[in-house]
Amino acid sequence: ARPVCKATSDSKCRDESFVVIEESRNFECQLQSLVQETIQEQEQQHDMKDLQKWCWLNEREASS
Amino acid sequence: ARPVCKATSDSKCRDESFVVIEESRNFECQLQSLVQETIQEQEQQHDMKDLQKWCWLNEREASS
Amino acid sequence: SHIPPELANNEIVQRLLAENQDLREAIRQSNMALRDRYEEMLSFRSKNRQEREFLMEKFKEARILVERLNKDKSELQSHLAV
Amino acid sequence: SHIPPELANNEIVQRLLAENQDLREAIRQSNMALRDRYEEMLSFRSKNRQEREFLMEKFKEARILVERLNKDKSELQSHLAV
Repeated sequence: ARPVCKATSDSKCRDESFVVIEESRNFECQLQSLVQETIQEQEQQHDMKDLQKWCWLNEREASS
Repeated sequence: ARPVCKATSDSKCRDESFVVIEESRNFECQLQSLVQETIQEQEQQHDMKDLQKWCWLNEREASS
Repeated sequence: SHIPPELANNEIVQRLLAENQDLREAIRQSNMALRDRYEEMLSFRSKNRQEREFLMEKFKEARILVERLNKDKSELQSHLAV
Repeated sequence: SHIPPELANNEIVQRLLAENQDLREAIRQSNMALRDRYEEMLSFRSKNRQEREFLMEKFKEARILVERLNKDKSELQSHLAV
């Protein structure tokens, strides 16, 4: 892991804070877009429920 | 949002730090278990792929 | 424990306090992100379950229909063979 | 910019620095959690896609089979009707 910044050198700590804060934002955005993409793909599937696609399953009437 | 702790009262800031750090751990654990549960449920589905379950689809041989 | 004025006005102390503030704020952002993803995943998981149940139901129907059609066919075939 | 010794030994400054350290560490933990969930979701999403493609494939097969069985049946029925 990165060297823990020592109490005496203030600026190095400040840079380190800047770095972790930046990283935090990037990771947050990355996860957000991935989760939302996954949800959108699921929603596109929702047209699966529309009955028209499953009419062949009810062809029982037609064939009997 | 919670009042931003003022520079002069140090201990209130320290408590606030403690609170956000605690929350951070809770939210991390919460999301971790949910994502891992979702993945497990998906893996249980994997037995769907085993051919035995789909033999009725290949009954063509049997019936022709 | 209050920060005594001579310290409070010290530039370095001010900067440390400001940095603390930024770090706390960053954690709050991250906490909100974690909580929002949790909510999204909760609803995603329940929809995922519904979708699977729906599909398994449809497959069961398809299987029953195929088995019935196969039976009808063999009955017809046996009539023709007589 | 170094922290001058008289400040560095000051108890309040020490506490601020320690608090800074804790906050930074907390953000690092949270960053790792966010990154780990990202990796997990990446593999989850790709498996989810495969599962869907597999199921849609099976449904197509089922549909084709049902249509063929229906056709066979009506042909047999027409022979019997003659």
